[in-house]
Amino acid sequence: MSFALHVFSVVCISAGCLFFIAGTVGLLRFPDTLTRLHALTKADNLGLGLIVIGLLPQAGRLSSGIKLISVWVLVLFAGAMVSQMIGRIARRRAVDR
Amino acid sequence: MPAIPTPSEFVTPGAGLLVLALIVPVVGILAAIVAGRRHVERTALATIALGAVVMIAIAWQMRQSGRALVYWLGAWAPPLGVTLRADAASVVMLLVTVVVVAGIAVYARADFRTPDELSEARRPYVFWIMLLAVWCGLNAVFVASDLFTLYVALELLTFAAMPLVCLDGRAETLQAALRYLLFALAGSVLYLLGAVLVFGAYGTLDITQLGRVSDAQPATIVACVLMTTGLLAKTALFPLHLWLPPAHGGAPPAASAVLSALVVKGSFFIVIRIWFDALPTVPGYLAAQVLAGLGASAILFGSVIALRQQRLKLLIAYSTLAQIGYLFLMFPLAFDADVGGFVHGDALTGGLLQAMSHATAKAAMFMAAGLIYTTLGHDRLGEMAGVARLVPLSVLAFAVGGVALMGVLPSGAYLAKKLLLDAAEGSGQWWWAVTLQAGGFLTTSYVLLVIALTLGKPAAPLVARARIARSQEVAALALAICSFGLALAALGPLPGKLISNPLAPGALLSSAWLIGGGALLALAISRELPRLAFVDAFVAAARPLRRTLGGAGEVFVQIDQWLRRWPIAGLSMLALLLLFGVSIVAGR
Amino acid sequence: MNAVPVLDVGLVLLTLALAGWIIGARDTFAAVVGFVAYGIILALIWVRLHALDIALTEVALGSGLTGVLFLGAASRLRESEVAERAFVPGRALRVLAAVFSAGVAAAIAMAVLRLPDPAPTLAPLVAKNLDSTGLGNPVTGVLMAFRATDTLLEVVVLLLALVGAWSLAPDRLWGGYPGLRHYADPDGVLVYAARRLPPFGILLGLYLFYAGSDGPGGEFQAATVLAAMWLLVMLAGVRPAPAIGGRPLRAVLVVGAAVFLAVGIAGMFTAGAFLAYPEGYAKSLILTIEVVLTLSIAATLGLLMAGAPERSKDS
Amino acid sequence: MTETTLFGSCGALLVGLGLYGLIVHPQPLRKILSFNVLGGGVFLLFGVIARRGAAMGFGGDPVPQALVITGLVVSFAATALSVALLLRLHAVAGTASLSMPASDLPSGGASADATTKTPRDA
Repeated sequence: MSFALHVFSVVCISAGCLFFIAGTVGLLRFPDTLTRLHALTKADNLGLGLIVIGLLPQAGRLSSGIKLISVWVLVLFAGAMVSQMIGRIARRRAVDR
Repeated sequence: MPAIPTPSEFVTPGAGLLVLALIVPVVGILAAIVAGRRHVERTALATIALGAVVMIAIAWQMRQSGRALVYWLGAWAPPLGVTLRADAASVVMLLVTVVVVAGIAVYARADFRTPDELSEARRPYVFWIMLLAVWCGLNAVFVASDLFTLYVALELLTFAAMPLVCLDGRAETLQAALRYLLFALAGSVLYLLGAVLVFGAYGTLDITQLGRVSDAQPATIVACVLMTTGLLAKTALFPLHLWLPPAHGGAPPAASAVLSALVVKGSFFIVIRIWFDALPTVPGYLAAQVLAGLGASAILFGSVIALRQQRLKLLIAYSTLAQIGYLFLMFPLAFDADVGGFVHGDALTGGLLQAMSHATAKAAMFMAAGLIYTTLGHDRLGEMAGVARLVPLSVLAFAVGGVALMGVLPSGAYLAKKLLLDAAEGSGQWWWAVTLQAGGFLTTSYVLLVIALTLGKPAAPLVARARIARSQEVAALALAICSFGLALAALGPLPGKLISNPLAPGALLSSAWLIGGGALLALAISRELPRLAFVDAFVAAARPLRRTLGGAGEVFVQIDQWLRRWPIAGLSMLALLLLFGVSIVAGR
Repeated sequence: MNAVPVLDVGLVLLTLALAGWIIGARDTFAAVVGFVAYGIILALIWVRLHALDIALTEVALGSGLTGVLFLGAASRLRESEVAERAFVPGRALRVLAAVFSAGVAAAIAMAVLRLPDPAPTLAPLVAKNLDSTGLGNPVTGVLMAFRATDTLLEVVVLLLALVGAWSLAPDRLWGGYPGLRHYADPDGVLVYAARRLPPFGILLGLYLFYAGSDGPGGEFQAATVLAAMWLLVMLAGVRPAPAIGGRPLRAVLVVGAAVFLAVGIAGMFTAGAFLAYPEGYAKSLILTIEVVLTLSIAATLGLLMAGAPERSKDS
Repeated sequence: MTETTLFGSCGALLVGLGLYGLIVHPQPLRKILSFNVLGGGVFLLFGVIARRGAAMGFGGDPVPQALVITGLVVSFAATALSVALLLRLHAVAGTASLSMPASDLPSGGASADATTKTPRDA
């Protein structure tokens, strides 16, 4: 059982890391603000989410698990908000130009 | 594991008064922030009055017990807790500070009154709170015996001083304030780094404990260098003075008095604490020569540039630069080769006396300059003729303060000079004796210049542009007179050989010699000259001399401007760090 | 070399690279973004150094609030930046500065590496005396008991910094509203966040405070989170920054220091020394001080972020 | 190489970088940023010294750790005050430069007017 949980963690965290790498590459390589945002949010939402899911079996205590999930939820919230704001500014600049 | 030093001193009776010295101003600050409106001034004055009582009680307690007062805050013994400790040096500084603060407060009442049509005004609110804060920071510096608490006190002092610099909100003073703030912050970070290295080496920050265990090892040498240089940047010792002239010359007069007379003494006092008490055997003879060498350059540059000024307040600001240099001359004289370190003695007493005399005298001079400014509507030295007749008390206050700085009998500065000269002779360091004498002439020159300028005959009759309050003149004069008596009173009974009859032929002759030499220097170097008959005769006779020396003075002005550029001052700070490091290592 | 130092080496290289970026970047805005990252990486180093309390402070205050401060300043100063670059010192000066800085850094590194071994430490003394305070977190013990004086003075320093910032207002705006400029669209996402996020933020702040007596956390970290929430509300224009003339506001600012001072003075009579706590009451007194201190510090930090008054009190 | 060697050297290097930036950057905001880099280095050295003193089940000596927290708060206050001052200078003078001679500032120069009761506002 515990072996299966370990495997689950490793798989999830590795997948999460992959999303982070992809997101970072996208951030560096994509041509404009909106596409870069697109890459970044994948890292934030999916990458972090997978890592949190992978860590949950290792958390040990319920309170730690709740904290992990809160971290993800807060990052989701902040990420969504900031991306929206950056996107708006990018669009306004595009219109101005 | 190295043993943790055990406390060497225990709480002494009556030391609770030191807590009061610390918290009375804090209570005042908190009350003033909330009360606001017209209550700020009243709160500040009441707090200062209460503080004066506390300081007198501390001095009395000290005289009763005859030894240092020690208090463990929270009853935690060092090294875990913080100790308050007041020795003779702390007590006299506490006393002089409260006197100067009180004098400035009386003076400032007229300048910082809340206008009738407003419920609360910015300038009074900020000034009174920051006056209390400067006082609070200084008290903390004088009584805290812990390197980190001293850091917090230093920052408190910086944050309190900065708004005073730019109280009138002009671009020029805002720029001066920003220069001051950034440079002072860099200085405190260096100090903090030194303090943590000391902690890493000994596991304590308590100054008394450090004094017993500290030795010269790599960490302490680097720490000493960092702390000293950081503090010099905050004290504005030449060549780290980039912020001093604009900040002290541009602030409102009461604020200039606070900055010049008091604020720079805080970091100076911590340098003493480190060299004499915390790490006495670390810096060594050679580093002390370097330090005093900087002091000597400060005297030369500050005085010569003061003579080349066209505005009174800037002249006084440059005089502060020179006087700060004077304070550092005592370091090599206090070095005891037998002990291998710096010891409390006549040289240190001399240095502290100088600091005290400067505090009262410089406050009085800035206050007098402020009164002259208010009366004339400007402070241009070239148009000072006749001022002595217009505001005689103010000019008298300036003159008395200036004469006290010159070191004429029986001022504190005279005694300081005498103590230092004896120490220089005793230790065979004749070059510092020469510097001390030369410094006396230079100080005399710019003081005489201002007095002579105000005595001249005006081209057109002078009219007062504004009336000044009599209380302001009295406050300035009282502080100036204090620079004669206060230091003596604070020190208690002095050895009889130090005081001689000021009217005895020998003493008169030496005063005359000083004044004559100073006058000659002023005539030769100064930019503005008084409109007096003998002056015109001298100028006609000695034109080439004036051209040469005046030109040399302009070169000093140019060098000063170059040194006060930010990158150059920053480089000087780094160069000083390296220079002190090399001189400590080479000195052993 | 095992796996752990590889992580450490990576963190150090990243920190140095970011520091180089902050110093070297041409654009100030880019440097500021680098600074925020610098603070976060430093916080990870604090975790590696077993200093979780500092990690929390660093990330909230050192990186978070300071970062916001820099972002705001960078955007306001943008137009004059180009002109100021003209004053860049010449090459010789720069080389000299680099050489000297390197010399100073080398001397410091040498001093740190040659500190005595074994290192002196006050940990045993803290451990011995922590019980008498009733606290479980040794750092809180140092801040609130052993070296409480420093903390008290520090709170006064914060207050003075705030009055100093206020003092920069023009005379006619004294008593007016701080100059946070907000462009928030009333239906925009920022306003939405400013309405939804604060309850969670306040909960988090309270948690940090509650945890701080026994685990990592404490009044400074909690106050920073609370201040950040307030800042969000002010920035979004949901509740504008208050006018600085109000007495209730000023009372909130000083109440923390005042209670701290009062307990300290009471200690002179009940426990024999200023800032000593009577036996058995230490923990409850410390908690009382911390509650009001958190409130005062949060208010002070929030107003420090808001800056000097820029609109008159009548507007 | 031990942990303290690594982080200690890092702290010293950060101090060097901060000092360099503080001296050569012409823009005050960059100086303040450099000051914060410098502060980060100093605090890191605190952390190293605290870590060296780990004992009694504590991961580091709590005293220097507590000092860092105090230091961070003071450093934040310093930064906030300098930024406020900088913004005000910029609002009054149109430039925030420290290198510009005072006589070239809009309201500076010879018209120094230190004792007026109501200074002009920008």
